[in-house]
Amino acid sequence: MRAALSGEDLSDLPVRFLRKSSAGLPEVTELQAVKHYTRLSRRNLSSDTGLNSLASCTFNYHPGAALALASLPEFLVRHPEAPEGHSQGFMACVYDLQELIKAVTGMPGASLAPAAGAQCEFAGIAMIKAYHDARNDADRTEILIPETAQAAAAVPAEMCGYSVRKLPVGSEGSVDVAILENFLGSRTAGLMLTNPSTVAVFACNTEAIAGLVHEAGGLLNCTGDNLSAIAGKNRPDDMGIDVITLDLHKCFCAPRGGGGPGAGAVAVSERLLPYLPAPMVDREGDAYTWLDEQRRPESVGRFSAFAGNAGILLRAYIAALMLGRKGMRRAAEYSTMNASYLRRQLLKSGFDAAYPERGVAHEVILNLCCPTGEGVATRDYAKRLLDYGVHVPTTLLPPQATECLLLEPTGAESKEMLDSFVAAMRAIRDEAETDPDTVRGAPYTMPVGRLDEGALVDADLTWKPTNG
Amino acid sequence: MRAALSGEDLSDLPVRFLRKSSAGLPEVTELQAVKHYTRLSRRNLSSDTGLNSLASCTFNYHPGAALALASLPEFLVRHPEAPEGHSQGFMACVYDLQELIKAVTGMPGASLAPAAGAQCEFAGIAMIKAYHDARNDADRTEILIPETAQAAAAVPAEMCGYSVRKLPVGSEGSVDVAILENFLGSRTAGLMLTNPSTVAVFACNTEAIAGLVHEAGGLLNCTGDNLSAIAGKNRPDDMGIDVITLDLHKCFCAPRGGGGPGAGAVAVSERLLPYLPAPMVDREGDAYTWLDEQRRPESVGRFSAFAGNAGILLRAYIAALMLGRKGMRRAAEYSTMNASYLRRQLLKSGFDAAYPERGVAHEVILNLCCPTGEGVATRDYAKRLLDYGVHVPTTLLPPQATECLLLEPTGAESKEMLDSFVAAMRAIRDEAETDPDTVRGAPYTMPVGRLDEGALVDADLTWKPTNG
Amino acid sequence: MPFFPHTEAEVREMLNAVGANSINDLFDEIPQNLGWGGLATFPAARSELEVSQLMSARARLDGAPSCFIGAGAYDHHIPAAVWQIATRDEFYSACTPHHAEANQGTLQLIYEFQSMMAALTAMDLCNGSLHDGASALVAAILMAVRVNHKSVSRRILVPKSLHPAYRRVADNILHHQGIVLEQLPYDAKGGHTDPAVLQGYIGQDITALVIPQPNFFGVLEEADALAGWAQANNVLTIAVVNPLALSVLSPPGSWGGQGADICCGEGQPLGVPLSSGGPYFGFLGCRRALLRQMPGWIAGRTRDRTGQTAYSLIPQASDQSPGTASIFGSQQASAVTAATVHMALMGAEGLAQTAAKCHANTRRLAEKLCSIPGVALKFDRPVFHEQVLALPLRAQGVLRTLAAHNILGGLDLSRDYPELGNAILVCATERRTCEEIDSFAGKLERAIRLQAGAPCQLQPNNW
Amino acid sequence: MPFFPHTEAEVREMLNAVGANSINDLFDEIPQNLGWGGLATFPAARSELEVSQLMSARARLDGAPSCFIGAGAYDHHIPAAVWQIATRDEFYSACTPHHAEANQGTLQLIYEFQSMMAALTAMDLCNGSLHDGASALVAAILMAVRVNHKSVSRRILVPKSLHPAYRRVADNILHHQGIVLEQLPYDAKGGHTDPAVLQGYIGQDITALVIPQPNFFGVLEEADALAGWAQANNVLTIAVVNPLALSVLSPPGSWGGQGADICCGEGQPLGVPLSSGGPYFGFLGCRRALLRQMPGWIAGRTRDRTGQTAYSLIPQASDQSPGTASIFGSQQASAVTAATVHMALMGAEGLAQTAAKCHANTRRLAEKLCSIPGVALKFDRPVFHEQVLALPLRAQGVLRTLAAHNILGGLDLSRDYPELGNAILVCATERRTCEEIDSFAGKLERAIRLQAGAPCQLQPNNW
Ligand SMILES: Cc1ncc(COP(=O)(O)O)c(C=O)c1O
Ligand SMILES: Cc1ncc(COP(=O)(O)O)c(C=O)c1O
Repeated sequence: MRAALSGEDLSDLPVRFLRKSSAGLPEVTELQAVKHYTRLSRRNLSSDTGLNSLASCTFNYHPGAALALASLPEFLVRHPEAPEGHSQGFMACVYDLQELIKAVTGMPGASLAPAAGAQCEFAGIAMIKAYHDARNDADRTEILIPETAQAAAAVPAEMCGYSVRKLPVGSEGSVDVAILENFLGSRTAGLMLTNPSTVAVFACNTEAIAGLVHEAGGLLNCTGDNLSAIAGKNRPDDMGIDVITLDLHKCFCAPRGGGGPGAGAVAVSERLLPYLPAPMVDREGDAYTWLDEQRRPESVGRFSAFAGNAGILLRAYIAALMLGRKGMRRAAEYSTMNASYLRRQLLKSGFDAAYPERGVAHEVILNLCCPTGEGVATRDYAKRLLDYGVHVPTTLLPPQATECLLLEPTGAESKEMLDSFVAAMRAIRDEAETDPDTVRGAPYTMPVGRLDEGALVDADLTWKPTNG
Repeated sequence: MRAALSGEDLSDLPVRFLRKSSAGLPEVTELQAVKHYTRLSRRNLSSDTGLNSLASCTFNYHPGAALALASLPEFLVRHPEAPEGHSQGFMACVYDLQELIKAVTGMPGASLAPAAGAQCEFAGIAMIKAYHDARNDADRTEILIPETAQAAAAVPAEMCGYSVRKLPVGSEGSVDVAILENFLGSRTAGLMLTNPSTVAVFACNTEAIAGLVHEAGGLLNCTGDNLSAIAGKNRPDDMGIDVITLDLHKCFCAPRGGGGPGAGAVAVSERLLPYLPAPMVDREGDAYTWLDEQRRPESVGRFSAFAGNAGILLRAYIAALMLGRKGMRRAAEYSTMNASYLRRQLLKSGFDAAYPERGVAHEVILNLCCPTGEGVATRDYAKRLLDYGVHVPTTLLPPQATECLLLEPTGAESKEMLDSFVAAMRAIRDEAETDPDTVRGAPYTMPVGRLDEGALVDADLTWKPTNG
Repeated sequence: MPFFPHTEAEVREMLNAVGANSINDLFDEIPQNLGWGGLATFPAARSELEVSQLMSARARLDGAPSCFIGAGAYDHHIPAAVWQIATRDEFYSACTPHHAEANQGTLQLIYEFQSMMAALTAMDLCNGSLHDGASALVAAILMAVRVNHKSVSRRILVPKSLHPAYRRVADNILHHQGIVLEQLPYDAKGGHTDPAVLQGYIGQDITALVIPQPNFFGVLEEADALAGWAQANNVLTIAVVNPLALSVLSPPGSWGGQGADICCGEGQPLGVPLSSGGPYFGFLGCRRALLRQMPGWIAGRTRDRTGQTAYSLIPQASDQSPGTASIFGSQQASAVTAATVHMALMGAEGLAQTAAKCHANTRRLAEKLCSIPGVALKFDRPVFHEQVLALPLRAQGVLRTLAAHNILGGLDLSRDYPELGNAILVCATERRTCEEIDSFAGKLERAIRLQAGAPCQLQPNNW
Repeated sequence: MPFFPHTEAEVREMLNAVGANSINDLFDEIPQNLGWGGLATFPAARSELEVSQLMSARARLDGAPSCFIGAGAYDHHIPAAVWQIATRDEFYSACTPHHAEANQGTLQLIYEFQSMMAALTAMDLCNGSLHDGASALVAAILMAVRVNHKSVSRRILVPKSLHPAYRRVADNILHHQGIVLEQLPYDAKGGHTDPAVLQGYIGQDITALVIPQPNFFGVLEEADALAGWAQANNVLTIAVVNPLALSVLSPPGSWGGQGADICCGEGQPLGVPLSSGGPYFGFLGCRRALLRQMPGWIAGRTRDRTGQTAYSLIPQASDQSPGTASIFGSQQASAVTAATVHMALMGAEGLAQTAAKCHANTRRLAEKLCSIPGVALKFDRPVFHEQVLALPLRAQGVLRTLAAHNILGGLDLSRDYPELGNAILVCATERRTCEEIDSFAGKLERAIRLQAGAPCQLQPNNW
């Protein structure tokens, strides 16, 4: 090892600290590596190339400018510990984005410190806890969560030491005030709401809910992942919400990136302001300063070593500026219109959608519990849809509706694309009736065929390089 | 039209100068455009993705750094008419590259003004003409060109008003001194040589040729497109050459770009120095200055409005620095070794290569005039090779050898890749014998099948936009 | 060695196979006396990091001044998506499309380019195979010489208001072939080519008339009148146009009734960065009747043997004729890729908005500058997004002062047009902000005041 | 409206289809009193050009100072090809790989990442699903709590020499669950965690011991001895490592005989730009026996129904347990893509060369700085590419002076380690040139001389 290194650069280090043999990574030319990974990339069918995605999240189109401008050399080389004097440009963007979050939510304070949705939700509960703790209201040990929420929604509450109580929902998928009243009490620390809900329904009675929760001494936490469905139509603040968490990678156009990185924002009501996670950016006159734990001693603190997914915040800020007021409103309007239209066309074609009597938010739950073809499951529809050029998640959400597709067309999708999706669904239903094996064997046009699920247990997880 | 424009920005222009109706381009969102062109790109099988290319030119691998660094914002926004005070960085690169060209060729002067090969060759002849003109040697009206040269080689001579005389070549594809002597005389303005020749043979007798040409009062122009085959092994200057033209996009790793842009360099002997094309860069002390037509009144002038393909010059410079002395030599060594090995393996497999008794330069001419399969032509081999993952040109070069493949593996190709090419050739020959229709109908794995050549005459050349 | 994949064992194996002992054996046909050390003065390899450091330092040297120079190369905004696509490996590393089957992406893109350019220029066909605008003009003139069978003179009328570098390039290349470029004067007051000057050529054998629109001064030529004269006199019309300007200006295909015969120009304003002057691309268009004589790549929509739509290059009659773009290596394909994506992203409306914005910006600039004592418009006719201004002092000194303030305040015209006196050519594209324009005006005012004032203060009273 | 494709006619048609008169009808479930004007203070849209101008100006404000800060985020060179590939649309816009069949590229890449990280860390498995190094430590501790069935205490020994932000993050998240982080002191002379301090814990119920290598001070811990102690005392070992350093340092998989049980760290040094602190990615590795408890994505090489090789995510037991990375949205996949390409391009040798270059650069820097009177190494033990220096003056003022010269001269340790006095943590990666190092030394010397000297000159003689 040491001999290979020019100039014995490590000669001051005792041998016991050094590696005994080389790590055995591939040793290839740039051309070979570039060829290999370019080929791999082509075995992905991304939203811009092979497939249209009707996935379960409102990711708008990620504009090329957001990538280009967040990658300006000065932004890329800015060290997270750079002094404020060398950070005013970056900090101005974070500050402005905090202000935009406040403008969208109407809340009086916002922090962009959480790295993404999961940290936001943790931060939300942690702030609720901090609030009760500060008031020495220690008996509040319970967080209420509607049963329509994702399974993972309970995690942050549990991580904050709360016990989780599931709240049954009314017939239309919304929280029922009458039921809620029976669950509230002196042990209630808070209620977690998703609005529009994960079953794509707007909680019309949020104000009433907020009133009841507050009356019982609890706080209302709202997951605003789906905020882009109502942006400009409604301000969470007006509904009496105490914490709202946003996935910026959804409503602010971050790239999907094969699953991330995302970025998060939490916005809070007056009473939770002191607890917002650190760091935040403040403005004093013309200068931006960091609000860190030292300056905000009541803060629930930081959740990442530095300042969250800073580069994604820049992208979100850029996209938000380009969208502007009208664009933000359009994103809500057109995603809602697209979802309404899609549901309408599916119903017209004889498919079954959840809560057909309710208005549609930004997404559609397509119920496939009783598919017509013999032994054709929702999963088979989803796989067959790949052959028709559409990428949909299957039955991951919501947990209790196992045979359904959650469709979330963003405002960026055209009518043409929605029509062709409906046509594909009809065609697959026909296939399922006449030739179910075709559907059950799909896909056929992808780089590989349907995975052998039985083989997964034997999968190997690393190669051992021959030269290692 | 005018109404559509915000703020009546064009209101000062009389209507007769304005367009009557909009130009009728597509009007789409960024997402739609990006989707469309990303999809189109995937219908190309580039060297880094779908296909290995054994094309007729020594393009080395284009390093990612060359793109990134030539695209530094300051380089991208530098106006070609920026004053020298705002151009020292760019000019330093051009100057250094001129010096590198001199180092590779050994010639005392070089200009990077020509935009690519064709302009280089024109510049070469124009300089020869300028030289004779300056000496009032007006009777020299003839340029000699070996018959093995590309058809297009005559074009620059004709464009300079010369008549072109074809020089028969010896049995080994090289200029034969005995024949040459009979063609030289008081009408000889110059001889155009390609060395290594387009039939991939090194002209061992270049020195002797130069002597004869000079004796007759003519000058020797050498096309050095294939210079990378001998870089470090031989300096054109030592052979008595007066002009050597280089395609920088070949030996200096410019990207292929689907056919360009390229970049050119001409290097000359002492006697042609005054005539080098403009602009060039000079260094005075620490400062770089432009050598334009005003400062070089004998120059053959400029061939592009500004300074040639400047951005490609930067890429070439970057690649040259990264290659370095050893890398330049390696490029020659390994491309020659690859070509020798490839020819050897093809001969061993029973294929026929041109001039088998001669040493191989950087390329191999694979003779397929008597293919074994019935009615299977070279073109069919080339098309079938696409299915085997190889992109080769067909019979374009050299003109007299119509049933041949010109193979030019760069030094960047691995032995593995050459072996698999030979294996593919053998497989196709087997197919040609047992199932010629398969070969004649190829390719089968490309985005479209074999083109219908009969249909070409009816091809339409533009769409008419419906909103136009 | 990041470039070469060969292991030592492979090198040995390959040399064995060809019967060589060493790599040098492969070069044994090169006479020994020619020496083997040709790269002695070539520097040793540097790492990517080292080269990055060098190039970044050099880029910083050039800075990013506030640029008010146009003169044939324009500092337009390019949507980020344009080069993100054009540098996708599938385009950026694509082979020359020898095989249509394996290059459908590039070929369809060229077809789309032709279609969009035809729409912009209103010509029947327009391709993008030339190195730059000047090369395109050369190709256009050669094409005119080939196709104007009514003319044997090879005389081309070229307005002096055409870009001087274009005139120089055309002359450098064409004079050997006996092609004569005859200069048409420009009107001293209007800066345009007065159609009346053509009266003198009636009845003469003229091969073609070149019409720049806008011309080098930014001034709009009376294109209809000039083209009309040519059409009436068996003279071919060659339009030299700015493609961005065509989003708002009358296109050559409709000039003078019949339209121009040939059109050409610089493609740079369509999504290609300034980049010190290249790589750009020249475009060339013509009427249907001349189509067989168009040099360069032309892609067509055709079909494969199964009848599926496919794109292909169309073999051209002109492929091997002198002066046409060679099919080899010298295409500016990457730039054409960018231009195609650029046009698709912008749409006709986006281009027209940009054009209008540049025009308004330049007008604002000219107004500001002309409010400075001694500065005035040189020409009184309509311009498009570029203006010649008269200064009260030598342009060179003024521009140098501005450059010291990081402002490139226009092009000094004294070299190419000494008769214009202290004149500069300025342009403010849509990228120039109001602050930049104000700062330019402020600095110019000061420069003129100080420099003009200086000699006065030294004047002795007793003179 | 560059974002939305709908024509007015389509909007009408779609609204008709759903039986709405206007778009507002679609929102009629939102109570009227909640108002419709929530975006009143949201600014109007700006064009791409305008946003470019704003962002470029802001980027310029931050400049590109000469950075000698490390402290968990390192300014390494990233080969240009890395992000050229990672931003290819197929990776950059790829969906969450719900369907393995349509996401083979991402999945194979994750498999390769796991393989290369396993090679670097010598752990059986290592994935990259956490937000950053601090999150990875949190996940590692939670995993240790889950898997150490011999311990019920939830006590974790954490050296004070671990990155202070990591300690803070871990505490912020874990204290609610009764997990106690007990601080181990560092040796005042060596800056390391003396294995002797562990003697006091023998026989106690300790869940895990965290071992940073190198530690926050750059000092190398006696990892073998620390891990050996843990292995002998039923304590799980959690290694916190710098992956670039592992190209030359002994990997956690071989510490103390059995190797560490869990390893985690910050992936940023592997091709991820500093970018103000994120997005980075945290990695997490473990021994085979603990594999079922690893949170986050794990890709496996398996087969499709026809027997062809295919890649897939492997469902994990831990997927829904508290504190594990959610499968949704929160992956740092792009950064992992870049890291994978980075490792493949660099190879083990390239990484080791970079590591050695950084180390040598930092040594050179430390030598230069320590030749300034009053500046000295704070710790006497071996370090890797990072050093704590004692200054003769308050660090804050010195660093401010340096920053005014565009030099970020290290991290002031007085907030997190007041006991160290005027100490700074410096690092010179391979990107810092000799000139930068010399300039740092020169400026520091001057700053100390002037600031230290100033009061002297004012001293009255008669004191
Ligand atoms: C409400 C909701 N639905 C669905 C998803 C999953 O989105 P996708 O599968 O498109 O990554 C998320 C992700 O964060 C979410 O928050
Ligand atoms: C000698 C020679 N051969 C072949 C070619 C064609 O190269 P390709 O077909 O790879 O673009 C050229 C191009 O300039 C050339 O100069």
